Amino acid sequence: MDSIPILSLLTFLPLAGALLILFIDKNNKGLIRGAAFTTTVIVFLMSVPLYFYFENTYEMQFVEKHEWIPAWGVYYSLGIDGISLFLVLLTTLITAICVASTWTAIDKHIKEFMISMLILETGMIGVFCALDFFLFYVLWEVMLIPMYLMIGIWGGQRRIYAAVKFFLFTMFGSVLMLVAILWLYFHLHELTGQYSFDILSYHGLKIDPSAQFWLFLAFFMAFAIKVPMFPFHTWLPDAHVQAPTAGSVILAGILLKMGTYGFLRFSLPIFPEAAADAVWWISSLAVIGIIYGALVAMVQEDVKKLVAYSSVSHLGFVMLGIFAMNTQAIEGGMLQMINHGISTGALFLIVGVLYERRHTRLISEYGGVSKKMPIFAVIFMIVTLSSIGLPGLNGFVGEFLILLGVWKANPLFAVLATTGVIWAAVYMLWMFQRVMLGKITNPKNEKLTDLSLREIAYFTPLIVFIFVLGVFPTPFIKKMEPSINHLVEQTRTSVVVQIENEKTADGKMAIAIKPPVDKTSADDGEG
Amino acid sequence: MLTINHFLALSAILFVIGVVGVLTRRNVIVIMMCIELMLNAVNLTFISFAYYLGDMTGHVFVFMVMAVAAAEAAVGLAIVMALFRNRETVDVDRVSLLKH
Amino acid sequence: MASIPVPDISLGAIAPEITLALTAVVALMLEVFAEKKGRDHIAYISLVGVIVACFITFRLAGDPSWTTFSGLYVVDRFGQFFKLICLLGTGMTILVSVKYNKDEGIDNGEYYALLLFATSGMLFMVSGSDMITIFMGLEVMSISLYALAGYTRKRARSNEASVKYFILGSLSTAFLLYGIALIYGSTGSTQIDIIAKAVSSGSGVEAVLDLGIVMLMIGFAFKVSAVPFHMWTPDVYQGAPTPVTAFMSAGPKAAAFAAFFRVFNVAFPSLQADWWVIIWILAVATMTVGNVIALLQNDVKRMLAYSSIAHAGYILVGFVAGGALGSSAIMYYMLVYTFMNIGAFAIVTVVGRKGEEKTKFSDFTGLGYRYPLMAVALVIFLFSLAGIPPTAGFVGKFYIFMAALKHGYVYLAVIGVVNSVISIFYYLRLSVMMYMQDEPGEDLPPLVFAPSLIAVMIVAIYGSLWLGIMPAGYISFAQSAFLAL
Amino acid sequence: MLGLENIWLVPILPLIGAIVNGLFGKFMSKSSVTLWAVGSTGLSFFIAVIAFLNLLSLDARDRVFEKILFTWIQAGSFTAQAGIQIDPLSAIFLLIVTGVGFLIHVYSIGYMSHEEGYARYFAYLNLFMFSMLLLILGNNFLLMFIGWEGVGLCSYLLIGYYYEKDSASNAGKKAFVMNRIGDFGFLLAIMWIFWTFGSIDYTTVFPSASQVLPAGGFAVTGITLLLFLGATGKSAQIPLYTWLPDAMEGPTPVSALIHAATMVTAGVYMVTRCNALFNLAPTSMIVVALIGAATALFAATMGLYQNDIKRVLAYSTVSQLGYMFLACGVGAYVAAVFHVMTHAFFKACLFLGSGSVIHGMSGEQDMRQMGGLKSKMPITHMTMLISALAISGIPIFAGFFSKDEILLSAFLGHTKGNLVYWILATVAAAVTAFYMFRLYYMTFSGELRAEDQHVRDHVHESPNVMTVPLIILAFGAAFAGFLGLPIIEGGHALNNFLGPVFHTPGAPEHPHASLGLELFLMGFSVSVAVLGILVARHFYYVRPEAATEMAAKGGFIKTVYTTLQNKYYIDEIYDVVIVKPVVSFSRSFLWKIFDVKIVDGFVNSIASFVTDLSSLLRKSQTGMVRNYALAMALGGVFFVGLWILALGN
Amino acid sequence: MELLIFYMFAIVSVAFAIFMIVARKPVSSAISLIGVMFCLAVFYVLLNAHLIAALQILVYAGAIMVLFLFVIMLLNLREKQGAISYHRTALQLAGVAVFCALLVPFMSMVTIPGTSGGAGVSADFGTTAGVGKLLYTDFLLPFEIASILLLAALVGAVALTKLKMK
Repeated sequence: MDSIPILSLLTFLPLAGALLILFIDKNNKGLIRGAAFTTTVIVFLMSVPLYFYFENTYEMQFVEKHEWIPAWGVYYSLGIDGISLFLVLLTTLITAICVASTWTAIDKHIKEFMISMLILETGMIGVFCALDFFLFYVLWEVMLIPMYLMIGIWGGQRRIYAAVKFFLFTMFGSVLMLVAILWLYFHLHELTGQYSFDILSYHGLKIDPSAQFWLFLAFFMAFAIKVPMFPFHTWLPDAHVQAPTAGSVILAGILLKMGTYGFLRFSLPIFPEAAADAVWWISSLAVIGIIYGALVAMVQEDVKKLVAYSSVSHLGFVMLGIFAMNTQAIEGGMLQMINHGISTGALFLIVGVLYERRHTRLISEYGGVSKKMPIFAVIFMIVTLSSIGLPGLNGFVGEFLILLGVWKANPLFAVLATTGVIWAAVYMLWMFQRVMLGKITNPKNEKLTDLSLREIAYFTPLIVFIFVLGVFPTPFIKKMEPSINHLVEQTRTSVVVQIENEKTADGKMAIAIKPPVDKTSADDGEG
Repeated sequence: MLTINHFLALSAILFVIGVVGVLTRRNVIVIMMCIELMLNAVNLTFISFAYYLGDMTGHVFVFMVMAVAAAEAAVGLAIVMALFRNRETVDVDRVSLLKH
Repeated sequence: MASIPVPDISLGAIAPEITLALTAVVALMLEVFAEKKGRDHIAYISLVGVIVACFITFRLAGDPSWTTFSGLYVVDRFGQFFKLICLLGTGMTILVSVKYNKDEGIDNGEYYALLLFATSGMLFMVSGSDMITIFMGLEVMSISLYALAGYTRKRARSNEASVKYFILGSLSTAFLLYGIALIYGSTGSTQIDIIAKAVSSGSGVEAVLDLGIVMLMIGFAFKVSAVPFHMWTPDVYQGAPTPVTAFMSAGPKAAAFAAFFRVFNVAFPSLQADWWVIIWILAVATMTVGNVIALLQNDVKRMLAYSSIAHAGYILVGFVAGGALGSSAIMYYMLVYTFMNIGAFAIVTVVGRKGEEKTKFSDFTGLGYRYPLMAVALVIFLFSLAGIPPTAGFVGKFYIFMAALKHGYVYLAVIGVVNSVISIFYYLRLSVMMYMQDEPGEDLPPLVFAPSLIAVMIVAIYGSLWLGIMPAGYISFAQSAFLAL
Repeated sequence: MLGLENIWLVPILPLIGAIVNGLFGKFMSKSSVTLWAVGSTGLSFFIAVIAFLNLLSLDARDRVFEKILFTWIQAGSFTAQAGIQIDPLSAIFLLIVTGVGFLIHVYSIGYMSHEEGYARYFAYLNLFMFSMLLLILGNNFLLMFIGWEGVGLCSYLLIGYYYEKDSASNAGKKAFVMNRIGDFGFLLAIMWIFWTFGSIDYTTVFPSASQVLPAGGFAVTGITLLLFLGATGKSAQIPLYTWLPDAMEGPTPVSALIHAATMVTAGVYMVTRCNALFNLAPTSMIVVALIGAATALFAATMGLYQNDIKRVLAYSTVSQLGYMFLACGVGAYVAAVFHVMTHAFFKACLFLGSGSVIHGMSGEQDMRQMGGLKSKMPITHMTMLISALAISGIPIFAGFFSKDEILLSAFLGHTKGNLVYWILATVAAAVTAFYMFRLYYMTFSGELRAEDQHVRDHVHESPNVMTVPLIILAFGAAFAGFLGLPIIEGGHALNNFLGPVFHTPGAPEHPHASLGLELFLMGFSVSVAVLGILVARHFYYVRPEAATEMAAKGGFIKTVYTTLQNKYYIDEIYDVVIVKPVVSFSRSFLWKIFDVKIVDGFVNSIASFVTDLSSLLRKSQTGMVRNYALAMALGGVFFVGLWILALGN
Repeated sequence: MELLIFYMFAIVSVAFAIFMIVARKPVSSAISLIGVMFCLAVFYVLLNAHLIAALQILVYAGAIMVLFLFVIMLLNLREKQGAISYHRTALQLAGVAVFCALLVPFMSMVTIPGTSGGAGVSADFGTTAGVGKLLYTDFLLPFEIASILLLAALVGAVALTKLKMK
């Protein structure tokens, strides 16, 4: 396995597919779709062995490193650990499903669409694998382009506004991060005498706390916008609503995870003190996001917007978990990322199914759909339940672990966040009721047809994962645990040092995290 | 006692007059003449510096400026001719198709 | 009769300039004998001249640097790199011009001769190590450009462009010259390394020297179109024939930056602590004003003009940063900028059709599907201009901001990146037009892609894309060629 | 082979049934659906009985069996096993659930035979069995929570079974959300328990509770109150009870199984299961007892004037659940479990009986349309009569024993205010007797009042498949009480069996009363019940018009009447005080103002600021060359000035 | 004596210059400019720049200004009818005053150490021989560039004024 550059293959195979499609005649729609689908499926199949060959350590694995811009110390270096492993797998899975879902939904400019999709996949996989800041940043922004095109070309009425807003908004955050990266780059040189963009060499770097604050803020802007955290979420409903189904799925399923991934990969290990100082603020925002997202979702009239706001709520959980900074919460956060990818992805696909049939997303246009689409109703129900965190399905495990960890960090946040469980039930079930239940009142719904085999086929893997992750989450957690423990340790040791320093300095504690004194948390460190 | 400052002050005044002319006149040809005046003022500066420094680079420079001035006058007047043929005017304020 | 000492001359050093001048003369002569039709060969012969000049320049780009013509001319890698950029710009412009000029009826030798003269002026300017060389080079370049801007003389806009360019250009020349005069007066020389010695030893006359430096800066700022000396740019860029605009936005700007950078870093390094503030202000104002005004433009050429102002601002950021990294960043950026900007203008000439009737944003509606490859090319150029990876524009910006941060200009870098976000909006607007708007109803005759245009687009795509994906070689070249002080 | 080792089969079998019917039910014949559904439940019941016998055969102290199947969640120090635990408490519940569940499955064959979603129904029902059994058999809190939410889900699905009816889907949603509010507490309690004990396994938590948590401390009170919040949701106690009456929108067997016999008692199971914790928290005990007693009376009064036969039973269920919590609150856990058991029999029987009536009346649920069914549906009539007597607490019937034990415990209880609870509960007993017999008389005596001729013609007794379960349940309702004969010392079989489970540190002493007091209290409660029955007989049998006359008189009586009929307007109050404000706050402030105007508006205003700036700056580009020159000159002056003034070296 | 000449011609040249920018007719402006140029030639003589003084008359006054006059005549230009705008003149004078106030003080700060009065200039300073020698040795390069410049200007001027566009 080591001899094969598997990560490069995964990253660039979609690009190769895109090039291939470039040479297919644009009227040969079947071939285009087939080529795209085959590519994504091959990529998915190739990514599956990663899971099995992945060893349970926190070390980066499947590492590849080649010189790229030696003058700057830029390397083309890829590798995955327990944190990125699942995001890569999620990406390959969701993309394949997305391609399958666009079979009939996208009927104009198919060639362009598929090329965008494949380029997007390259970007996404690359972002999760990149171990070099430069490479990371390049891919991080590369993804914006196909996503922008997807929203802007194949989107709804206000697609241009949404696409441009999406692009500018996310770009704004990332450029500040760019400045921070460059600052760090020279700071690394000052500290160690070497010029390097290697991400891992920044982990545990002792950066002056006052500088950390600004750097953390810059990274925070990039990631918080991507996540999106509460006050930075405004691009999301627009982008989601206007994007075509596959775009929304990718956006919700994967792109949002890049923000949370960023926090795990960069913000916590590089700026542990600043992160610790920010815990209260970020957790508050996350909690507000959870409740706010849910309440606003509840009153939406557009299904897609509802799901979009629900993402704000769900991602609030992830953020809360990450900033609880203990093993359970971060693992929960990771699981929640995967779960959100699957369930919200599935929800968007569901909305897509409806939209494809009725060309409206207004909840009031529907009602009683169950009668006409029983199989669809079952799938919808399962996904809904997964989304509201029913135990036994995937949503629960993540949410529970997050809340568990948060309780330890700060019970008040845990209590407030747990109300999210209630709100989720309210808005999801209300939506389900208004769309699916009751009598058919709108005659247009009389003609609805149930899912086709193809549609069932692409929902199936998602449903399977909804159950598998709900019932057997441990194998997944085990793979990520070493990395997360390592991360927690990294964060904690520097924070402990800082606390001691502050104690000696002015004799007061300014940190929201407790040092590892009690038995359970000591266990956490060792995993 | 005649000092370099006299010459420099004079050339500064002439330069300023040239600038003001450029800013206030609307006739392209007059504007061009104002620019010539500015170049002349600069020449005076060069020559005075050259004299007081005892260095002839200034003279060479003035020589070149004259060449430049001639070239500019040639091209500039050609442009004015073309403008006049197109627009029947040499009023720069009326040459404002391109804006914002 | 006093014997005249044999001057210190190395014609080899100015071989590229000589080549260009000779080629220009050849072009003029060919014009006399050329047929009414089938006169593309003038363009291609000019191109050959440019390529030969390129080769010579490339061969000259060795270490260490040396001076000739009694210290008026310097051969160093910094200069050679910028010369290559200028030549690249000229070469691409020639290719862009072929078809355009035929449509416009201006496909004559004078045009190419003027291009080549302008280029040779740039090369002198870039390599000048004396104010007088720089000034003369600048004037050769400017005078040719005044003529070129008004080359389609029947067209009112072209005419207006040249009038404006001429008046303001001459004004700026006067300022520049006054600056040189004052510097000369206060240091006793026009040679920049001697000036440097005088300045650093403090023997100069300070007040007048300062005034001279500012005047000089105004002159250069005008040429690189830095705010508030930028106002000619949009009007001239919009009015001039599109290939000329493309030309003006690349080579002359690069040459002006090279001279600007060289003069300030060689002659006044000891005053850097003072003048960086002015450049800083210029950089911030230039980026911001350029980008902000570009937002609401409706004409693509004019938008690109404002964008070029903004890009001058980014380059000024590299200028402020200075040092090896700053200078190599400017070099790399200029190189990339030449590719992407001329590429974009090349497409504007295609879409603009005969007589440049279609350079409005709305004229790009739906092109993404009717001419997919061309649209993709334009999108690449635009994204590159916007600085989005994996294009070369990104690496260029990265380089620039890297230089800024290396020297601690954090705010400048932040302002820069925020500006680049603003800029994305108007670049995106064009892509929105091409891909996201419904196609217009009216039937227009199909666009014509001459082979020369395709060639230039390929070159530009190569530059805008490959320099972003695999920039290592160019970066190490640029870094080895930074201005040795 | 079928020993305790294989106890995991008990929940798994219905799950298999659920999966098979859920996935393939649409394509299978009705009989094979039935076979899978009922067969799996029956088998599960069979294994449960054997397991129970196995458990009985063990020594009283060793009656705890635990089996770990696999590790469900492991994250850092947190571990949640998927493990099965059976002890006397769960064994009792196991039998009730599988037994009653099996009977109701059988009954459903008949009741649901004409329904469209037959397979769907059984899939849900089997899934419910699975969840409920998981709830009971899980060896840790999180597993209980899965079952807990699982049953909530099934309840939701089954209430909304007739999803085309808006009222049904509303009721389902209401049930789910109300339950979720309770679950919120439960979930927090689990976290609190974990970070206190470092584990969520029963076998770790309960034995060490008294050492880890100081009695009456903040932590244990908090944990137990949160747990009880969970219980109020699931078991429909004040203030989260309103979903249960609405839940009657579901098919009647569902009401019998889920909303009477099993799921709603999950709260009781949880509280009794956590007795080790509750015992340490006297404050929580008071809360439990008070809420229980209050609910018992409050719900009973709401049942007084309902006309829907199932709603009466629903309020009665809420009320009876109140009794159970009262028992828990005064520490009489055995009595609580005893009442769960007897209640399972008589309430399931009553529901199924009402189902039979509804079935016979072609779906009519309004008691004002019924009457005189005694002769037309004799078996139903008999079984319902027995159950009504049982619920009213008439001696020898099961309800008498269990309810009496609760009343006695309340009277003697150590908890503060026990007499208040006793009074509340006794009054509730009288009310219960009244409304049950109101139901009985309105349904079975007198003349058939149905207006629809079609209904009148088709009144018929239900098929055997429905009546046999009724008879079995009625048998239980009649005689199950003898398991807990209070008078004969040592004859309280249930007490002996469950004893070890509740002998945890801090458990209250079992109250001892003199035989005389016991007999007096017994007599008192019986006479109160008889009084209730007699009043009901007067108004609804002897003089049926009296009730309507009284109501028609107006004034205070009328007010009381309408208030009761409208259930004290609690739903409306919730709607006005909570639901509507939250929705309109979310819609008109959070979304339309905060999100759109402020958050989004801020971003958009930045954009429009930049474009405004753009159009302003554009104006500077006048096209006038002299202006440009002026700008250059002024720029020059500015920079010269800057250099001289600010930078001058 | 020199000072007197300087002041005399300085006043005259400034007066011509001002008249150039206020004059209503382009021809008057041109004539005024020629006047300024003659005055400058005098200063050049004062400053030992004999070659430049000669060129000033020949090239500037003789060639360039004639070109200007020629174009003015050719185009038969006149400014808008009417008297001199006193408003504009006032503005112009004010502008001149303001800018002079800004600029001229700098010039009084200049001190050339050791060479005040240009005492130490060599014999061929400013002579044709002196300047010519420089031009053909040290400053050969700009001299050559000037040839390109003039050719370029020529070509440019021709290109812009050729009557026909193909």
